[in-house]
Amino acid sequence: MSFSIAHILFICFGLFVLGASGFLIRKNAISMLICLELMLNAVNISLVAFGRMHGNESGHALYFLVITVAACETAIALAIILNLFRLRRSIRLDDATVLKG
Amino acid sequence: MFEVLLPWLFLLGKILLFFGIVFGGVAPVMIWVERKVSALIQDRVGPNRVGPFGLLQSLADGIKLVLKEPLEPEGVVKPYYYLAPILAVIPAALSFAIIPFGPATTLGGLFETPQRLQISNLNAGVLFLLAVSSLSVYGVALAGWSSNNKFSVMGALRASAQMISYELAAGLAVVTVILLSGTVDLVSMVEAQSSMWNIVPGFFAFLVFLPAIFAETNRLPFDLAESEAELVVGYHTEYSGIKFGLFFLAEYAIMTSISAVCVLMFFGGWELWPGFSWNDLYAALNLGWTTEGTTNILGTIIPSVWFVTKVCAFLFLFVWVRWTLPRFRYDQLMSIGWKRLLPLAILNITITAALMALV
Amino acid sequence: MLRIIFPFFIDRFPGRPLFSAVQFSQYWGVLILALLGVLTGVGALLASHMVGSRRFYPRKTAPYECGIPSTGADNQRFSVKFYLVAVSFILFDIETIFLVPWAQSFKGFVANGEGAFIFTVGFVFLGMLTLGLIYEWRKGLLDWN
Amino acid sequence: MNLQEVVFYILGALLLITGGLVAFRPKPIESALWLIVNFICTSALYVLLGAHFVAVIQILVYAGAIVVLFTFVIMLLNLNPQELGLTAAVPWTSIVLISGTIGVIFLCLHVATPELLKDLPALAENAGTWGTLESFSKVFLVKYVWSFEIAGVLLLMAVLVVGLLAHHHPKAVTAGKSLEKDIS
Repeated sequence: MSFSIAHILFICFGLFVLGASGFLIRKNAISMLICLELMLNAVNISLVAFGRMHGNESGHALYFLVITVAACETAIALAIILNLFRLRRSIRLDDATVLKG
Repeated sequence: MFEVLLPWLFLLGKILLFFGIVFGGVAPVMIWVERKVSALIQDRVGPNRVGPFGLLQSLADGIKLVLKEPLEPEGVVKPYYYLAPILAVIPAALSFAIIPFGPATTLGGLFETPQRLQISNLNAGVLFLLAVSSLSVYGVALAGWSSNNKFSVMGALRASAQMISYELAAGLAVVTVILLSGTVDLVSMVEAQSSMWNIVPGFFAFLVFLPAIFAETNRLPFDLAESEAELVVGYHTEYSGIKFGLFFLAEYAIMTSISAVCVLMFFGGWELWPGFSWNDLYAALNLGWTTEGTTNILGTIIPSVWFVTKVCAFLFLFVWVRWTLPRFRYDQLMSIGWKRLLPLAILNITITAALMALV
Repeated sequence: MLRIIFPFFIDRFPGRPLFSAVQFSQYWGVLILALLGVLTGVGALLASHMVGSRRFYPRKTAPYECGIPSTGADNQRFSVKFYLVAVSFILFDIETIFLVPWAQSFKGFVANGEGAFIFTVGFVFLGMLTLGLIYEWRKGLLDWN
Repeated sequence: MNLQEVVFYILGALLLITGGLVAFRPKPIESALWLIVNFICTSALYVLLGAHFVAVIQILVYAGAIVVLFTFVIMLLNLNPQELGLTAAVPWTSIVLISGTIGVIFLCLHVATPELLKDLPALAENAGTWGTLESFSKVFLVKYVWSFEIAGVLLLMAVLVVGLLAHHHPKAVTAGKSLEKDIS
């Protein structure tokens, strides 16, 4: 093996920043969620890589928790987006500025 | 030099064998068998013009599909329209990666240690097949979505909803088999079945798995996605010529690999009979062979042929069911998946685990 | 030279069984199969584009609806039921994946005399899965009428 | 430079390129498809790290389930371009964010201890079980058994919330006119 944890963390940083910037500049809610998945994925890579560095399985356990959270978050967020679409006929978050069902 | 290249040649040989047999052999022959059997069941003659018994019919069909004009209906979303059939073929090709088609062999003493007749021995084993088959949803979904035809979109949504629903039941059935054999590796599963095939302790898992694989391959009685009467032909209405042929090929290839996995998980793979292995038979006949094929390579080939025979029996079951059972209604289909198979699978896992923990 | 191109194979050869333990070399098969799949798809499409005749006219390329002129708008929106199926699939799929390590290690725990522990762990988890299913059933999320 | 390094750098580049495409392609369906490619590259990176089990789970859960849900919703809503809400003409925020972070990373690498730049420990020949299902399940079901159960609770909660949200507006179950009714 001839790459270090720093190499992998660099990729993770890159992916996380791409996801974060996509999340900030996007206007429609589905794209924002997709960018969120990208950020979670970046964190996952770093978890598994740290597990590899220390040679234990804790990274995998955390990875499993993260995918659970990611799935639940996606399911609920998309349900909210569908409800938003029914109310406003749009999924632009700019149109959802009023907190009123 | 030869020693270095040997593993590569072995790997390429296995891949070409599998890919050639399935894409170039099984799929065309299956199409012929399908038409002949349907003719038999419906008291017709079936294809009989091209070649003896119409055997070359599939070849003629294939040439015809390539020669057809590459029609591009108006208003399709172009890159995705062409991407969809390719996305359907890739999972079909990948699904062979983990399927062992015979006992570990030294190829007549060519290798020092027995090598698996499996393209890739992955740690995740049968989970890889589940992962790959879950990817085949994209081919279907994109085909319908990019087609600019409301029946296609409807068919694609139905097909993908059906595939993912039944994938769940199939996954839980696989968990039961993992529970029974304590491994996800298909070769170890076969070895664990030497005394008793999994079909006995895992009978209910098989009952869940069988409808699930029929539904996952979009075959009758679960072919709601292509029901001609209501949806024209569903997600590939706008696909003609070889683009349609690719979907067809992928369907048959997935059917083959899933039948193979079913044989490996429930029917002992290449094992001769529960409690009576090939090595026992060779010893009884005093041949001096082993399944490792060190003395005679036939010792490996015969079990492999036996495995292929079992798979063929399964493929025949697919065809038989298709031409015998009527189609379900869509609401029936979904309620079978979610309200019958899923609870049965969960109950089955609980009871199996309880029995294993107690006994 | 060969040592540079095929390092995965060479450092395992000979002496040790080549394809017994989990190794990186196993993934070459997956890669080659994927490439073959892509080649089949792209090759078939290209061949058909080169060989096939092309005489298109508007009637031929119109969306097909049993031969009658197409009716209604194309960009329909569909029942939310499909979304609910996909959501339920995700949640139960992850439960299935959590069950895989449990099922794989079950025999080992039973052999260690910890059968009751591992069964309880799985039973509680499966119980929650069943509760979710019962809730969806009672709410009518699984009905298609 | 050996093959592993070459594969690592190619994968890293692919990950960042596809990540960029996910973040900046205007249409959600394109983002979703590039996200699949990104996840497949991630899975390959896990293989390179030796995490064989996680590599397959990545495909099974992310590419095979979560992105399917995204594609479903995109197909269900079938949005026209006005509804999409495209990105701003010049994404100043992201340019500042990306360049700033890259600067910080290089600063960190500059001051980092050589500890960080050490090669990852090789997976020993006899103890080379790290990342396999067998070694993972042993640890997971003993040391992390509570996280196993908590994940179950989490999923149950998600089912409940989705059920509540789905029935929030009983009258407007279908978005737009449903084709299902016309057919059946």
